[in-house]
Amino acid sequence: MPFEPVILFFLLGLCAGLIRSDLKIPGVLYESLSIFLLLAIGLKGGVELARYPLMELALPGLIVVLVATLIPLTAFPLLHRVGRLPRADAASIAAHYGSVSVVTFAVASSFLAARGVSAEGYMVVFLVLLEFPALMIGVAIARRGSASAKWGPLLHEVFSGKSIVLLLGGLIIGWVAGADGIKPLDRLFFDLFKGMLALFLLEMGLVAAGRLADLRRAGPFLLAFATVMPLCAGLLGVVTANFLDLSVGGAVLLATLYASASYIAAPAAMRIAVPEANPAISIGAALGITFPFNLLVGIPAYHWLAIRLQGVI
Amino acid sequence: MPFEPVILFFLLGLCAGLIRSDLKIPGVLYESLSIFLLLAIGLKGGVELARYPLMELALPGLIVVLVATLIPLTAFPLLHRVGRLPRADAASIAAHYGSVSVVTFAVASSFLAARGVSAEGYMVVFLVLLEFPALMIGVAIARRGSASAKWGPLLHEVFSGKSIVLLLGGLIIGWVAGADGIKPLDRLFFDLFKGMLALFLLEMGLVAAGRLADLRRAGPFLLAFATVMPLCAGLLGVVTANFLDLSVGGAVLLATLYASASYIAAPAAMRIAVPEANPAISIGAALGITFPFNLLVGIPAYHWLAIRLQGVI
Amino acid sequence: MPFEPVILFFLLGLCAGLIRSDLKIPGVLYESLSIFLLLAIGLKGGVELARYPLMELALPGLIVVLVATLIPLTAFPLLHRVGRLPRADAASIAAHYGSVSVVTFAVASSFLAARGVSAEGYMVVFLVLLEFPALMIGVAIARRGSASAKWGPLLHEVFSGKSIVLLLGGLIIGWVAGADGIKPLDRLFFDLFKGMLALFLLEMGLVAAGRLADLRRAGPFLLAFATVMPLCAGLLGVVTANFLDLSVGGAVLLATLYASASYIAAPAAMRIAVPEANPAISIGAALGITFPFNLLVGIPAYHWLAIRLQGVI
Amino acid sequence: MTIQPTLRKLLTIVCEAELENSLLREFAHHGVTGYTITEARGHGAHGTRDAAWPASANIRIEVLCEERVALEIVESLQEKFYQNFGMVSFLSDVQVLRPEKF
Amino acid sequence: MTIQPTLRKLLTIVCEAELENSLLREFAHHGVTGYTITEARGHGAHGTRDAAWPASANIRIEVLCEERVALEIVESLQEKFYQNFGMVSFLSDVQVLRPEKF
Amino acid sequence: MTIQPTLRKLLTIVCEAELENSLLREFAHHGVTGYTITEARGHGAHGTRDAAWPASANIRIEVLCEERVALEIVESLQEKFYQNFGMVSFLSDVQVLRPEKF
Ligand SMILES: Nc1ncnc2c1ncn2[C@@H]1O[C@H](COP(=O)(O)O)[C@@H](O)[C@H]1O
Ligand SMILES: Nc1ncnc2c1ncn2[C@@H]1O[C@H](COP(=O)(O)O)[C@@H](O)[C@H]1O
Ligand SMILES: Nc1ncnc2c1ncn2[C@@H]1O[C@H](COP(=O)(O)O)[C@@H](O)[C@H]1O
Ligand code: NA
Ligand code: NA
Ligand code: NA
Repeated sequence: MPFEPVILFFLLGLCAGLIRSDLKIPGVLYESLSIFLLLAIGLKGGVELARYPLMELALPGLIVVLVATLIPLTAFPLLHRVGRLPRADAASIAAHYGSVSVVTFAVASSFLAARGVSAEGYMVVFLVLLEFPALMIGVAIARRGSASAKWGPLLHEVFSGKSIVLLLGGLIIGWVAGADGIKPLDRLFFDLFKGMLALFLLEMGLVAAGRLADLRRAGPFLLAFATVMPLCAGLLGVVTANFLDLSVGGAVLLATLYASASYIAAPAAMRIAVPEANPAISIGAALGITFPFNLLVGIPAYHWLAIRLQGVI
Repeated sequence: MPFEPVILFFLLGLCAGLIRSDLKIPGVLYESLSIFLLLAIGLKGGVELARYPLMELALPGLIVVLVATLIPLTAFPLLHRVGRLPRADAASIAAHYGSVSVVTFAVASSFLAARGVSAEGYMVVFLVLLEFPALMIGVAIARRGSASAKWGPLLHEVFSGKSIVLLLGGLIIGWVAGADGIKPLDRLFFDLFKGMLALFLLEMGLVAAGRLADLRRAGPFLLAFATVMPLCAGLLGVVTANFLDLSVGGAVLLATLYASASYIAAPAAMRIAVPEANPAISIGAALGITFPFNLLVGIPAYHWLAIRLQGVI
Repeated sequence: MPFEPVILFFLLGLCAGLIRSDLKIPGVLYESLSIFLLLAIGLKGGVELARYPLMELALPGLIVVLVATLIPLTAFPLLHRVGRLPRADAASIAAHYGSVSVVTFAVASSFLAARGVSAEGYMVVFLVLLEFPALMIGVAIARRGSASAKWGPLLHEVFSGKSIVLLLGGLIIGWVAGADGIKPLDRLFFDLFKGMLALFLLEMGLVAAGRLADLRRAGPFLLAFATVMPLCAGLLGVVTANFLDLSVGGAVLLATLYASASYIAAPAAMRIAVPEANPAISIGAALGITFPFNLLVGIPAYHWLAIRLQGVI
Repeated sequence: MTIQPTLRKLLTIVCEAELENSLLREFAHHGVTGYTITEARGHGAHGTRDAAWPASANIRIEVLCEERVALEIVESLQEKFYQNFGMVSFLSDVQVLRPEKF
Repeated sequence: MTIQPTLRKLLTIVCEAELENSLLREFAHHGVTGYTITEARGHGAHGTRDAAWPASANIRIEVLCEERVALEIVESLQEKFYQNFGMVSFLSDVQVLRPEKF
Repeated sequence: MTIQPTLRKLLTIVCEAELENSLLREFAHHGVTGYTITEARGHGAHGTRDAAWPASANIRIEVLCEERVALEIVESLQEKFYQNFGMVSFLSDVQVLRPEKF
């Protein structure tokens, strides 16, 4: 198959939502699954990380983050000037696309594993690093000129947010305990990972189905943005990965991080920090279009790109 | 042991309920477990199905469904005329017994697996097919003579119902992805299946305990019906299976499908379509008597019957 | 590592709570995990128990329970006279410390398993036996002199309480089904046990973080009590284990049972039976201090003690 | 004080969870602009409903609306559901800020 | 308009989840015919109760009944529980259709 | 009858779950002594909020307080949140036993 079987669960959820099935995933199950996935990704990354000298990651990490800031900084003027979206909405969407989607990352990892393509274990560190800078940029843009910016609560909101705490916590536990210490937990966190991802995607499909209606109001510009932006960001990711001498697998994962749009951390942070932005638009684009687009088209495309461009730069 | 160990969990739940323990399975856990079980059964069936040419199932499927209609069509006059139950109640109970219990089916599969008896993989297709015709029949009987029948919403209710969506969705995903594609999900959906079934049975025991009180009002006729009906339907299932040249395992599963009474899809559908039927009676009989009866007596009996009657027809 | 990696999850939860992260474990997940853990511990014990002649456990069981009564009977005067706590509070805390913490027991078992130290399989029976006598003693002390004691509801509350029903139910199922009958359930109940324990500890960390504030009001006496009491009780456990000729592993587990303070059964029972006791104090001490103390210091200490004192008595 | 609360009716309905869709259709039919639902359990003439599984779960629905609409809905509920379903409903007076919204 | 709403009292109690059984006994004792429970969390004189685990969960119970019964229950609650438990209760006037039911 | 219920206001707010912390800060600022929260879903001018995931969950908050405080809070909510957030609030009269508590 050109795409991962877990994606079929997303499509099942989407269909169930569209035919207005009475299938409902309890909100608590959604929360439990997202706790599981974030923790498991962190743990896995932490175990891998133990193999690398941490210091050597500092420079690549900085580069990955700096390059990533191009995404919201390009997306904002595009959305605001060309797309004529209000400043707040444009800034909020830019923040969503600048941040990352943990589940898209997980699907890309599965995609690689199924094809036997290995990737640098420390990509999870980049996942953690990329989560928040774009949120800061989005808020800064949205508030430009207004004196009322309160950064303290926002910084706290982001750094103490569920996704950072679980990813980073998992990372540290994995790193401290090491592969041996984690071994008794493998049965839950690693063996069941893909099945849990499938259940989560089923739920995401149901949620996405409910978001499609919002998109009709969004207009064709946003639809174009939500598919072209990831492709460009994915290309940027592959190029950056080549510059950093990452493997093909690493390039696919970095491309996916750049290309994906956050819908766990970003919606929560933007809702409070930029309240005048309409969440239906940003979530509709990120979850209704870009998420399935990356699953079905993006990841295979980044893989194709990564193979083509390998060694070019 | 003559019965499956998982049944002990049902008994534990039943005891806990009867001694009024403060043990409560959260409703959300119930829903999560039922999503898991329905999906897992569908997936397993889908993987098995990939081995058979689909077309060859059309005729047996039709026969299995047609024979199954005898169950509600016999049950209704029995309940209405002999048992003197009001039309709506008799029709609703007939629908419950004509439809199938997914969990009873799962226990029967476990029962066979523990004895090394194999069964045709496509039995899950019959499970899906048998779920709804009886519900239609029940509604048709209940509404006979009344002009107010609105079939549209009912059909939608049934076909977009949670259990059909998950069973059928799982079936299709399993069929499309195949054994290899599903492999990374085995750890969750197949390896944990029996444990999850045990937890679900614990919960069913608690729920059933709460239903026993309703039964006192139901009277001796319903008690007799709830034990004799499954035995007759089970016999019908074994005979039909022989006619279709199914294996002993297949005969046990078909007997279980015929003999079991639905308590997931049927209660929801009947409540809306035949509101004047008292759900305490139908659920009390299906869940309070027939479900444990099948677990403890029925399944071993159908197995015995299937061995005896093998090759007779 | 000197302690079990699962403890890192407790620390993660504690940190998340202290930095006021928005990470929240849904209450339903807490309940589901505790159902799982109690049942799994019971099942494991039941399977082990099948290897021993039950009658031989009667005398050691009696001794273990009788010696254990020393804990609340010593703790009460200490708390009431020396610590100057009101009678109700002193009695309630004594009951908490006389009873046992199932999760601490589970962590101690993990600790032993990771070090390849084996223990008598029937320790779970002692776990069940030790759960409630202290609760009775606590209530008896609290109510001394008052005529209003209603023992019926309390006894029902304790014996039909969730933790007893699940532990005992699991024990019986494991015993009846035996290792072979339980085998298909191993994948859920045994393989995932440690991972589930890790998730539960994450939640306990979050809960404990919220309890630390209560402790400030409690004063230095209670802080000292909550660390010295477990050490003394642990020593008592090791000595009793030696007297009963238990292995080193058995001694560690018995020490842990004596040293740990209940926060599942005891809070619920005390709240109703001794309503005038302030739950913030007893739970704060048991969960805020003694629980982490046992995880980090106690269990390794009891292990050290058990090795030192082996064969001394 | 710049604000002037206006009186509206709060209609609260407690009923079997399975009725949710039927009630939402009912609301739409009466031109209701919003509602709030919480999960509930309880006890009444139809026995104890402990929400342990879908068939025994209740929901509690609140609708802020004009008295006339509230009474119309209640009348319609009484006619369609009171006989066959576990259901209780009651009205109370509440003050709102944006009367045009309800 | 064919319906004639009658006045009844709605008694709402918010308290520690552990009190559920005690309160149900109380209701039975006062001849209450029904109640509705939702899970809740909150804050009050007894600190924050965030429902993260059973010991910190609240419930919110509603009882529709006659004023006399409501007052009797409240009085009894005050006597038995107010001192030692986190508990708040309040009464409001509501209109019901089937006054004989409550 | 030994008890003398006193009138207080019950302020009920239904809003997006993400506002919880902001509202609690608001309450603290107005000197509120307690509140009760239940999880909710619903529908209104901001569309359907079905609580399937955090971004579409509502909460329902109740605050018992004096009329003056309730009006102050409502005014402050209107100013800060009504424009950008899904939010509905209403006031009702309730009787409490311990007026000094609220
Ligand atoms: N007197 C009452 N006070 C509060 N809620 C009630 C009352 N009676 C019934 N209910 C609720 O309404 C549901 C249906 O009531 P019933 O139709 O009487 O079975 C019950 O399950 C309760 O949740
Ligand atoms: N002023 C208030 N308004 C609304 N709910 C309250 C109020 N005070 C207390 N509560 C609720 O009642 C519970 C017990 O209150 P307390 O006894 O004051 O701790 C709290 O956990 C809250 O859920
Ligand atoms: N008329 C209404 N009656 C009851 N609840 C409402 C009403 N309108 C809105 N709500 C609730 O308030 C939330 C926010 O409302 P809105 O700002 O209109 O989207 C909705 O999601 C509903 O839960
Ligand atoms: Na991105
Ligand atoms: Na059947
Ligand atoms: Na102890």
